[in-house]
Amino acid sequence: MPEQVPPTEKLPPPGRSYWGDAWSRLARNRLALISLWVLVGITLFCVVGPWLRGYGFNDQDYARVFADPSGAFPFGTDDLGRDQMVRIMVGGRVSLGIGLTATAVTLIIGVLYGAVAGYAGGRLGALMMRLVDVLYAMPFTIFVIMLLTFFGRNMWLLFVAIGAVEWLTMARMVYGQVRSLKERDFVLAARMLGQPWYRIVWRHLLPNVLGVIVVYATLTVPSVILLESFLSFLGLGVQAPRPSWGSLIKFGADQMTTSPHLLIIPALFFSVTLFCLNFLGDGLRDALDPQSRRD
Amino acid sequence: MPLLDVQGLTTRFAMRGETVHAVEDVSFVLEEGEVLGVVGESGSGKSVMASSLLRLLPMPPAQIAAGQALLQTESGPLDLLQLSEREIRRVRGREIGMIFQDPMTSLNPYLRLSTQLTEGLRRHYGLSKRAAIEQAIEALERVGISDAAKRIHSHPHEFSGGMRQRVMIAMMLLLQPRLLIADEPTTALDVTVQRQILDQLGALCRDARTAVLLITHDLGVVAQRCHRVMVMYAGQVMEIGPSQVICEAPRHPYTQALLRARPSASLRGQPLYALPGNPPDLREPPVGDPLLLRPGVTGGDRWRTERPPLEQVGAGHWVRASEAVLPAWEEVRDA
Amino acid sequence: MGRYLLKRLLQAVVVWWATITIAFVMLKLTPGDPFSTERALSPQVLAQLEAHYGLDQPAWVQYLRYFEGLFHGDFGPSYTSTRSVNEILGQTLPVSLELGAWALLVALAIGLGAGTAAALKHNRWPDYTVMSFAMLGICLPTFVLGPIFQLLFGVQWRLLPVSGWFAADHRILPAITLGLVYGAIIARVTRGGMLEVLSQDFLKTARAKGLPPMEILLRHTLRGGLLPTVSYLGPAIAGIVSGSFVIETIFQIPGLGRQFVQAALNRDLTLVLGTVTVYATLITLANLLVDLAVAWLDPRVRSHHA
Amino acid sequence: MRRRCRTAWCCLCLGLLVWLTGCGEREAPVERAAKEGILLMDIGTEPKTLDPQLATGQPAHRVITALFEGLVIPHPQRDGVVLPGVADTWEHNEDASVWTFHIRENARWSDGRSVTASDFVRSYHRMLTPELGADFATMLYRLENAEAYHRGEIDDFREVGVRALDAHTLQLRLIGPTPYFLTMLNHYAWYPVPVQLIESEGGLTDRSGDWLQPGTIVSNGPFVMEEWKPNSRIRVRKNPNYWDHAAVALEGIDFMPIEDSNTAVRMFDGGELHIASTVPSAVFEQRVAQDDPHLRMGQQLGTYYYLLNVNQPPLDDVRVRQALSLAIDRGVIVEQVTRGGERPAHRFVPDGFRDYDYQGPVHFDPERARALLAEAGYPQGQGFPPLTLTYNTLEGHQRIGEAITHMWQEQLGIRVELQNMEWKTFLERKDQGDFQIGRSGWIADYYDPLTFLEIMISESGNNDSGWENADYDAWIAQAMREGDMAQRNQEMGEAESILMEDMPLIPIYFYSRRWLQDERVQGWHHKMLDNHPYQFVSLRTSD
Amino acid sequence: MPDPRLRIEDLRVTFPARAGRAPVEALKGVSVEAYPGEVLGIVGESGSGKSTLARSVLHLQAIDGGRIWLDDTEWSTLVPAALRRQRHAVQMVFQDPHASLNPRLTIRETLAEALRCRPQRPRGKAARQEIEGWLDRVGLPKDAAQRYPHEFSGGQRQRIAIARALIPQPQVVVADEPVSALDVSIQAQILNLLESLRQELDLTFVFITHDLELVGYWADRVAVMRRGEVVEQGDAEAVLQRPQHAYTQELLASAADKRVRY
Repeated sequence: MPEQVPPTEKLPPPGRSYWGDAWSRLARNRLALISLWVLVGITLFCVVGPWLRGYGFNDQDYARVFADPSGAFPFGTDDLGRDQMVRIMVGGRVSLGIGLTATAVTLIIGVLYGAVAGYAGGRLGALMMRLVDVLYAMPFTIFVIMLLTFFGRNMWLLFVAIGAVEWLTMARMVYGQVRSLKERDFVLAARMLGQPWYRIVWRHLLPNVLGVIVVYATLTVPSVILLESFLSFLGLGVQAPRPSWGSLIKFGADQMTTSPHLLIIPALFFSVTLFCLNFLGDGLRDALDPQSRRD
Repeated sequence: MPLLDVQGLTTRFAMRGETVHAVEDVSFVLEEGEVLGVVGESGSGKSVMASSLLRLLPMPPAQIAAGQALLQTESGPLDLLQLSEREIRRVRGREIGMIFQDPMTSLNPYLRLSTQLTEGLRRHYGLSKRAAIEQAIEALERVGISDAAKRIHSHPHEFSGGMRQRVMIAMMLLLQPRLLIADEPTTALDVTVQRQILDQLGALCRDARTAVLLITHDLGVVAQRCHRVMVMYAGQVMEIGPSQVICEAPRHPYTQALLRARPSASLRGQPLYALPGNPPDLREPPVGDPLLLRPGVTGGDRWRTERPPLEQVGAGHWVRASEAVLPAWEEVRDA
Repeated sequence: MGRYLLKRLLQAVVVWWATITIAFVMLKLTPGDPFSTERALSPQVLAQLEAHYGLDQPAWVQYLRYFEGLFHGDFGPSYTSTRSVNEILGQTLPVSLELGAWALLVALAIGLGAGTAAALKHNRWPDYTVMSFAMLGICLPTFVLGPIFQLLFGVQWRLLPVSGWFAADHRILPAITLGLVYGAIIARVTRGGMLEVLSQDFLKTARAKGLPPMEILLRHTLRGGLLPTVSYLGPAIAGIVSGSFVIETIFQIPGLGRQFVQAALNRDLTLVLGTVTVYATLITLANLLVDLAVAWLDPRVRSHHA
Repeated sequence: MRRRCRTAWCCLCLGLLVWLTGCGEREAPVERAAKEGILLMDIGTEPKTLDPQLATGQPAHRVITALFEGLVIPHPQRDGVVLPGVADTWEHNEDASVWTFHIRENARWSDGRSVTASDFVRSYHRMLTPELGADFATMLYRLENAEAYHRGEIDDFREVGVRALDAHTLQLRLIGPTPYFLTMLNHYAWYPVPVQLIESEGGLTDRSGDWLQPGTIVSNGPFVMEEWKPNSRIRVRKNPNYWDHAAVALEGIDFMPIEDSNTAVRMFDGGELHIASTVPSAVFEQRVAQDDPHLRMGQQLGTYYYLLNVNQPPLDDVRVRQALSLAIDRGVIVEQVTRGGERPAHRFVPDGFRDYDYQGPVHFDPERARALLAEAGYPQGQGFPPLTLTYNTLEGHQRIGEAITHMWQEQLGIRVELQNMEWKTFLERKDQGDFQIGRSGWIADYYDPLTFLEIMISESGNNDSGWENADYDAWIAQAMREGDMAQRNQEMGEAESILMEDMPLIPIYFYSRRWLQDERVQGWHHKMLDNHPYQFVSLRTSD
Repeated sequence: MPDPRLRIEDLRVTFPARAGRAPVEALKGVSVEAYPGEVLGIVGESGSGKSTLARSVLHLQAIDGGRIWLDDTEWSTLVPAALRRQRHAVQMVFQDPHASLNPRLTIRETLAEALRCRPQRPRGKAARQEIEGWLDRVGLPKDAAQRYPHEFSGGQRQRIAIARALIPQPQVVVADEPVSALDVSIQAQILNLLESLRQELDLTFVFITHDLELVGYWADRVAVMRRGEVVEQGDAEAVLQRPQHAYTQELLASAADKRVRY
């Protein structure tokens, strides 16, 4: 690597904020950019699609069960003659919705907990992280299953349950980051200027862990979607007749030998989304990495 | 025949469509047992130049665009820049050793010193583990580490920075190279330790008649320990010559500016001479005299579009032609 | 070291207690009882059954009694099976552990190889290929992958048994299916760890000594590069062991995961508590082992614990 | 280094190829087993116990009939017909309320001991001991005073209508005329158990089932247990002490609990099962289309229905209940949704009981449904309060629910929400009457319509609808004591017509049975109750 | 001699034991004072406690013993409310210009934060002008305000950090190795800037460094620290010309061979 190349005497034209820079780095990562656009496309497809497509997700017609993909039904129909396309759209809404909401829950709990523990430091911080350690050893998949088995399929419960599983890693990560940031000179400088603790957390610590948070969030969304699909396998997913990608894939897997498109198409949507989220996450990590800021 | 003869070394980095001209047309020779200081500010290309010689740069993005570097070995001269990967590996350590700036990161934290010290010996000289360890212990003692027989089995984190740099020196000298490249070996260390390390390095190399390429940003280090000095700026050689001469009568305006910027007790109460501005951006390398890009520098229009040549001004003393006039001291004090 | 182990043991006890208590409370709050079936039981019979298992006692008495039994190593009788919980765990746990071990082996083989290769060829085609396959492994749920493997290897080509858990060849498909997912993740983690180490200065030192690439890789890079992978093994083992029941269902493996799901569905309190305890123990143990492994690999951590 | 890598890859691929082709020649397990005379079959789920007196469900049934034998055995081919089992002859009094069985001299337990009449007496004593908590104790309520004893109302077991007249003569006194009694005896609740052994292995009322372990268990059927690996395999081998062991063709049976029916089919296709006991509908359709010679199907004595909670408005209005029923196009359900050869239900009791030919009034009539709903005050479904259809978690139930709620929406304009509930929760809710419409199903325990009709009487624990009808109860009570079969069928028909008129449950379809059977299997026929005496089954090898 | 502006008496700081390690006494009773308008140089190698001393003065590090006086105020025992009012009086310039600025805040935001620290803080346009005035004063263009730290070189960032430290109008500025991360020519720029600001604003500097040349050049008085103790202190010229303590002599000897006369 070359030694750091100092900027020229004249400053480059302003307007390239930190985020602007991050964006331009992201824009240079072709894979991440394509992923981003594909994700936007899929999201639009799922959110807007159902209104444009002339079928409801539960419109049954027994004259057209198990239709192969065709002009009228590009993705075919299922066993009740429902348009698979609109079901994939609605399933996408559910899966992406769960992914985003549960991730949001994760973020809120994990970031707050981690940041507070990290900033408090000392005994309190250590104690808070010890609790996380303890929870880490809990068989949480098991608890999620128990929760859903016992208290029924409540969407909110699902979010909370999944969020409760995922927030631990988030909290650990934010804790570690905040701990090291706290010792950074600019945080000391803020303290020197008499900034109250919440302003320091809000203005100095959180924005600087944001990169890590964003990256982890893009990786949490797929794992949440996977967990939902996994629960769908156990019949503990979202409430029928509302589909989710997980339940569509599960249904498709059972029809694998007879109507493969019922498995392949939703699995494709699912995989492509997960692929894109992962690539986007990787891209964001590179784009937001302060180290790559140097070149 | 000089031990090392470098001609027209040019190294570039291709980064995302931009090319960084890190080292441009650097030439110098190095005799056996000679200590050559390479001085320059950060970004002047001195470290890249050194790493280019051992081909330690990641390629891509780095590429050695031109030049040759002839090293005298027992089996005749070798062009370091043309050797195959396998051949250069035989040169590394065995013929040319290298010490890096930060002793905290240049030792592998996961391995015992015994492993790290002996692996080179075993590879290049085919020693048995036991023999290698004996030699390593001896080398550690030579660089001033007491109780070496016991401490050779510890891990790097159990040593202070100065101690680690000693270990690095021992590790490289064990292989008995003809040339040692020391890339800012003491920058990260405390003053008192700096002196000990440099003294030790000097003594060891003198004894073994090892040539040393000492890279530093500190002209003070150079003055007393190097036979000759090479001053680099913007990837190019500005001045090269006997260190005594350069430190007392620098010819190039940049060398002069560097020396005048140094604070010292004798300058107490007076403002320092601070060359305004920053070094040039090597993504757009200066076509002419790079010094002309600094604000306040006047004159030198002759070398505005053409790279000035190196001219001999004394015995072994070469200076890059420059007609740049540094800004007056009064202009600089309030920069 | 001793103090450290003691601390971890204490932590494990807290985990056990908390896990059991949470599970106990959850089960007590849930509707449904272990004895109900589609065919209604007469109230007398039900009362008899409850008295037999001590379910007529107040919940806190049951709670204390459970711990009393646990103290003597007795997980109690299963409510819905003729076998005791100890017996069930004794039969299913080794199966799950074996499956987990094979899967972990597969995961490590795939993950370490692919991750290292990808890191060494960073941003070149082997990197992209390997990582794309790894992503595919992550994206395909096991309940899709499993049946596909069964169809291909069991039905189409008849190379391997479709399911069951009898001979050695019964281990192959489930281990691969379960291992692939984690192999994919391990590949990513390994790649990340290796890339991190590959940028370290001490590798420059090693190269400056004239060591060949293979030696540098094996001696200098792997140890540090694998640290994140080893750390990930804790969650991975936990995931493999507690998340294996999809595989166990698809491949008809008499393991703990299936037993647990059945027990939860059947409201078999003692069996649920037993499995949950075992899981908590396994995860705690896995985390401990991983921590020890990290300490063994990283001398800095080691001296910190000492 | 690159070159070395490539070489390594080539070697690996080559090795893999060699191994794969090498394995390709492996003998299919079905073939190997057939040579050894071992039947490989799946039984669905793992039986919780194999104790005939505690077991419930089809999986346990399949294994128990291999291990134990009752007084009579079912006919291998014909439903409702029995053959001599432990008893070689029997007679009953005029009104069929007292039966005397003569136990064959050579009936033996697997430990060589004779099977005696007192084994039965003590077995039934155990069954009826309240502390045991036997699910199917009610099956024995046919015996005089059995119910009173089981409820703890009397203490002396000698008052119960079972007596060993001598070592080989068993007398059973019943609560009333029971001409169909022999078919009831096919149920494993009536099987003898090795009481002595049970007593020594933990006591009579011990549910732990220690005595069932291989090596300990003693049984009297054609096979004995060799291995029981929970959730994996139950292996039985020919019982040399079985009285008719010479006639038993099979050397043994491997029962495999395979929960996932798709897996079972794949195992069958992979040559690992002789019989895959269920076929998922998707696969069924495909196999029908392919004309798969292995596919077998037939009727099953079971009904899929929706139970209505008549205490919940608007379901308290019989017109609403009728309307809901009339709006369901059952033809569509069986043809498009279940697609497994099921038949639309026209009444509660499934077709298939001999001589019971009451024609149910259940059918599809959306016009009339709409009219009834309007009559009830909800024209076009206006003002109809939202209802919830609760089903237990299972893909199939969900599909049917989706289809039927859609029909109600289409035909009646009413909205019914689906609610997926986990099995035990669902049972508890149903038991407490905390539901509106609940998915249900019932499968015959014995070959008589009563097995269905008796669950809807007022005092039945299985009647969760809250529906009570004195006339219905009276007809059923009469049928229970009726000695004349024709008369009896008439009475049951009367009862069922009341049930269908009041509609506390909406029958949807009658179950069917689909299975895959290897061509090597001989003597395995369709039985509506799915009771197959294994001594008539044999395996043919391909050569 | 006037009364000292900053007086540190017997300052003690001990870091608690970490797992398996003994507690570290970072400061073992340090007493120094800085007089108004002077530069107090604190020299020592890494681990000598000089940074801990700086942090203690800034209330960034809890102290275990001793007192710190700022003029007549007992600075070390101020209650939070009082501290908030007076905090502006002591400010600091950090060593690493890359770490001392929040990468996510514009220069204006960073400097505005410093402005809030003043007892009477200007708002709106006045604040804007104040910030731009300061940018000019430290030699940066006006449009630097809307930029982010990563757009500046090390020297420029250090100028921003100096502006941040001076905006609150402090009486004492602690400069912890303010130039050691910079190249020689940039070092000179920053030193000149610090000196001109000191003269202009009559500041008291606590100048922490390991470089004796720098101390000799700039400090009026010197305290030499070693392992948490002050081994020698006094007038800069006196200490550097006639060092009494062996450690000071060793330091001087190490520095001597770096001296170049030109």
